[in-house]
Amino acid sequence: MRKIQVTIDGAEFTVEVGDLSTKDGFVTATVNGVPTRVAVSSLAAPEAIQWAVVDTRPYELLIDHDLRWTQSPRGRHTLNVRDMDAGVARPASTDARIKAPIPGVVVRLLVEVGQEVVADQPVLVLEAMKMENEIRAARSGRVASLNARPGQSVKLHELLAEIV
Amino acid sequence: MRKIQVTIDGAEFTVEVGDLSTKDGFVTATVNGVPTRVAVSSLAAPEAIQWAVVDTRPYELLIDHDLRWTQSPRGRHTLNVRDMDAGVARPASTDARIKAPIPGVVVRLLVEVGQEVVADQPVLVLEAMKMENEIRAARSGRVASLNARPGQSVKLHELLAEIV
Amino acid sequence: MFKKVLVANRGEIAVRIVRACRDLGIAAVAVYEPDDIGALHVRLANEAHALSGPGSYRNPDEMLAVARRVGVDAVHPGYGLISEHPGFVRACEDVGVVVIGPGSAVLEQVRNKIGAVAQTRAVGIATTYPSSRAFAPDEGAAMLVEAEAIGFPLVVKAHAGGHGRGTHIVRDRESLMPVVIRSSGAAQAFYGDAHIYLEAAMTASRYIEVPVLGDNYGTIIHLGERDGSIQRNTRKVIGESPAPGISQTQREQIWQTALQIARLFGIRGAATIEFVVDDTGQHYFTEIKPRIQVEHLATEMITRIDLVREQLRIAAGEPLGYAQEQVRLSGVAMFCRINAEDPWHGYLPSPGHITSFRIPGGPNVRVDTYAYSGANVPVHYDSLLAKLGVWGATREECLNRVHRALQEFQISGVRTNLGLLRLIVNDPEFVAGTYTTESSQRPLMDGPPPDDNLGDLAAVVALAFLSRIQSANPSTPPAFTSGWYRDSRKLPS
Amino acid sequence: MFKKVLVANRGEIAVRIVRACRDLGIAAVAVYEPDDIGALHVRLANEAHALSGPGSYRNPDEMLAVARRVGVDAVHPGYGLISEHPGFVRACEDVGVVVIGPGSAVLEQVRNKIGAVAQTRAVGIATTYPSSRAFAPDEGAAMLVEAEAIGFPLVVKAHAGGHGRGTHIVRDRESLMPVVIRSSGAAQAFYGDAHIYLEAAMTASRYIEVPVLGDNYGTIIHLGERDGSIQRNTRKVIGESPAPGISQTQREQIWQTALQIARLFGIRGAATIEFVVDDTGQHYFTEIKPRIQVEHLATEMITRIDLVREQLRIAAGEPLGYAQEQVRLSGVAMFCRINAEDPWHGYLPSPGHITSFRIPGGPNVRVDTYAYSGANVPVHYDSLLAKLGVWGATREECLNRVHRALQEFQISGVRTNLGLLRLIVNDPEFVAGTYTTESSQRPLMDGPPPDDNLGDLAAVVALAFLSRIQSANPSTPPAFTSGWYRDSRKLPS
Repeated sequence: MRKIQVTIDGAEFTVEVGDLSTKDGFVTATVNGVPTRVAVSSLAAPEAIQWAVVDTRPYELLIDHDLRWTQSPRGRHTLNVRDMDAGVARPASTDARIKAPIPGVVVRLLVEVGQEVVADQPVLVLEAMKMENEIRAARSGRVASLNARPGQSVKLHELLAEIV
Repeated sequence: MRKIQVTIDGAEFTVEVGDLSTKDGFVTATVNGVPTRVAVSSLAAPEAIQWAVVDTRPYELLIDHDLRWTQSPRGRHTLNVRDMDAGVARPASTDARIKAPIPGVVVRLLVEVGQEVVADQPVLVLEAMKMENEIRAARSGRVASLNARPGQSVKLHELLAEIV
Repeated sequence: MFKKVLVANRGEIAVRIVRACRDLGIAAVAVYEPDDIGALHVRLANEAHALSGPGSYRNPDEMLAVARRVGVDAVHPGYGLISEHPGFVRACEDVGVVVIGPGSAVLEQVRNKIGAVAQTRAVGIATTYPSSRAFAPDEGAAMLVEAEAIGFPLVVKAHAGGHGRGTHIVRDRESLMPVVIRSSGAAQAFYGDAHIYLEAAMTASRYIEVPVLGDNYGTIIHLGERDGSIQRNTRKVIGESPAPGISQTQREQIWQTALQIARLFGIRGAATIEFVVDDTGQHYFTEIKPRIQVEHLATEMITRIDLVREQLRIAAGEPLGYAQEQVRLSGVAMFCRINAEDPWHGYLPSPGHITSFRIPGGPNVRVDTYAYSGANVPVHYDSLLAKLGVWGATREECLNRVHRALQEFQISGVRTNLGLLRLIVNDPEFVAGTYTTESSQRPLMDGPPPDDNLGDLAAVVALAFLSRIQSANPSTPPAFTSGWYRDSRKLPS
Repeated sequence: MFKKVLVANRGEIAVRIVRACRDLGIAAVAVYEPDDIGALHVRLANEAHALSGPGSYRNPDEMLAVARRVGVDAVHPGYGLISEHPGFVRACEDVGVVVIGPGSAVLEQVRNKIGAVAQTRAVGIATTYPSSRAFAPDEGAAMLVEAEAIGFPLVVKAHAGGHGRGTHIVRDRESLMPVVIRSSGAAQAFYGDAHIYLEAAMTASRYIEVPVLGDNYGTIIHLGERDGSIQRNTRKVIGESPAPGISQTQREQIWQTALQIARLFGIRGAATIEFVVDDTGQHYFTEIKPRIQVEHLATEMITRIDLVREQLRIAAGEPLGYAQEQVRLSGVAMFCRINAEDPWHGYLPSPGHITSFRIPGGPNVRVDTYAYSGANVPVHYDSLLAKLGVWGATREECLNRVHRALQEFQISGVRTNLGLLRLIVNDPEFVAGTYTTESSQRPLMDGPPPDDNLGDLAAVVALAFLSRIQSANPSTPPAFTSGWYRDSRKLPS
């Protein structure tokens, strides 16, 4: 029995999950004390189209790799998940590294090494798909390194800067 | 330079293939003495949708795993391929084993062990997808083994019989 | 209007009904056998209930139990499975659940093909000329008497099925019994009923069918006519509306006959009145199909009427709301059945995992399907993967577009009949619209497709050969490496 | 009719044009930058020619060279890229290659927005009231003089773009220059041209646009009107035809004005005449878009006219062949743009590999796209993935269906705006049809979707959490694990 805390759009749920390998494919999950039977497609694949049947209610969902959000056919929800026994949580605490979220060309640097920045401050501008995209700091701190020059092409997930 | 003989619907072609890893992705293939430039998707995956551009002519194709046939958007062609240097050929010479082409239930056996059969003779009837399907011998010979009983469920590619 | 409808089917028709319900704001309730839990009709429904196990889709008792437990207003059984099970319809009627279909009384009338023909002929409508009753295969003496009365040549037909399966011509007295044995065996295998009947042979030139809609207030309209003459492996894989080979006068006469027959049987909802047209242009009633059909796709495209929606509205007691004059038959539509089967290996069905599935798009192209990239084609059910519908302002436009759409349609992972469909729409008789029922007998699959550049294909195949030798992987399943597959036969549904 | 047409574009519009060519029996010639060789428009074409490298789709000289070398009769440039490059059109005309579009003379007239408005006002048609000319950002003194003449409040607009980008209101003399600097910078970034112009402010209530078709023989018809008032991130992501918020009298007046303007400019082929309607219901001409548009999908569905086909026919010198009275505007159609972008992260574009792509089907749903499961969304080009069109006999039917279609549309591997579109069609103002240009300013993305059962989602997410911890794989790319992305801006096309 695992006990997971799931916060969806600010609403908190405690989910107790029983045996994962049942004969009929349905897992028992008790949500805030109410038991439900849940059948799901393979949920391990991040951001594939997933289906689930909860009791008699069918769903299709996209679930973010880092469990930051889930998208149902009706809309989108923000998530926060914590294993109440093991202490593991998703999304993980904010990373100090700023990586290229898409491949592109660095247009402008907006900070210098050593400069103090606050969370949400623009750090550089990346051009991709006919758009100029401002890349911002996810947390406050000091710019420890800047690994990109204007005009430089960067690959997906390439390290652009570090904030310490 | 590899020299391959390809027979399509009875028409023979000698194809000389040059360097496979070119800068621009186009490979030079000389067909019956006429050079063409060929770009293709990854052809290693059998029976996936493949694209090719030969000179300026685009194609989409399904190519059978065993190179017995190819299906273009216009129709279907039978194939026979032979490496003129190495002597490797596809399709490989007819197999002695009869395997289940689809999963299903064996309905009737039409031959007995030890019986002589001719190519194309029905060997058993397999029920699948609401159809009774006659499975026939691919070559003439003697039934060396029969690995299925009426009423038995068989899996895809399960060995049903051997003809020696 | 209904609040909640049980969709008592699976596959593309279940998806089609779920869509029609949602487009009307009705909650759609799906059912699934355990293997089918991830299927599209379940994913798209508002509510989904598990059935007990394999075979449950065909179990009228279990379906009725779900309908009562869930508390639906109505059940839509689609086609096949339990859609024409008189016991199911009657049991639903007894407990006040509406079955979207003709009602048990009409259903029993139209399912008796000999009776329906006799009833129709009695009011002066030309029909085919069947024996007075159906026969079990051991009633040889009685059959001979009827055969002499009908005269030779005659046709032996399965009593339970549609035209096609189990149908054989008999030219003389001596051949009768051997043909009966063959037909009867096929009928038992296809429809689970060995009864056959006899019918006077006629030089059937075309099969023409007229879809009709009738409400509870006496309005009955037709929706043009379709040609269903082209069959392969005894199935209609392609058809069109309007029928290309008949004159406007013939067309209007057939419509009028169809309306007369629909009124005679008191048709409610959607049904199709079927005819054969002989080589002199005369039409003869054969039977009534009282259900939604794959072929209705073409009718929906020339009328822009959503026929599943109309079924739901009529069953809910709404008046049709429009008259014959308000139905606009516009342009030309063709439909194709895309089956998971291999026409080059005796139509062997092809279950499996769909690795890619790219459907055609653009104007006036429609695809109804339960399949998608990554979907499974289960081994237990019918091979119908998808219906393709194409519309054009003229037949030429429609033809060009159906060519294009079939070329764009690409499926891998399972075998399909797309290659055969491409050959049919390239066939000169099909292009000219001069085909008859005889055309389906001609082989299409012998010659190579005319406009492929074989030298180019040789180059591509040589590269495939080299790359597969290099990446040879013994774990790749050696599908179809041996054995030949012929004479697939349909089992009772 | 043409024998061979060069499709001088990529993505969904190239696929759309290839389809229209094939439906007419015209050979379609595709071009591709090296990265795009496996793209759908190449696969579906009859012939394909490589361009020299990245950026070639925008290179008019290279495109003309291909057209001449291949020997095409005509070039269809689609939208964007070189579709409104006057130099390209003139160069093609000089060598006798037909460009499917308005011709260089008309193109230059309509591209000059201030001139087009002045010319229209000169014949007595109400227009917006722009400054007499465009200004470079350093012409402060001249701008002030004009601003005083127009009066405050006024609007600063980019001279090169459509409405939206670079548009800002100025309430007094003092704010003029700061706003001009901002607008001008945006105009430079979006359209590659820093010129701006001034326009009298009006309480624009709706953007209404009228698609028209004109042939070479004096026939000009309209195809109803569309509403284009809903924008997100300064782009029209959804629209409908007919416009829901105007009376039949207004509608007919706007059509008549549009036809008058189309005749004034001598429109050939397909074009759209755009208006703003103020809160008193008066309409004012703003500009002409002389090309095929994504929005035309809705028009095609209410008229059943294939507009790319009509462009080809008209350019080939065929008469339109029908008059205004023969155009039937039937039912209601909505269109959606499906973009590869993340509305929850500042509309950051999302290139990548599409791992699954399941498009909606059923009656009266159409999807035009270059994408499929396994396709790549390249990083170099626009984020438009697909156009969705939905038709219904009534607005209510259309609304239900667009809901259903957006719920069925599932894409994974790249981020899309499907979630945003689902919120828009759930918005009470959209459902009621009472939206105005102001509606787009309201945030939609704050609250949770109303009808999800959060407890169920919690159960599913808990299971996802457990299965991902178990299958934790360090090689999984940690996409989006850090950094925030805001204020994406469109670059000149």
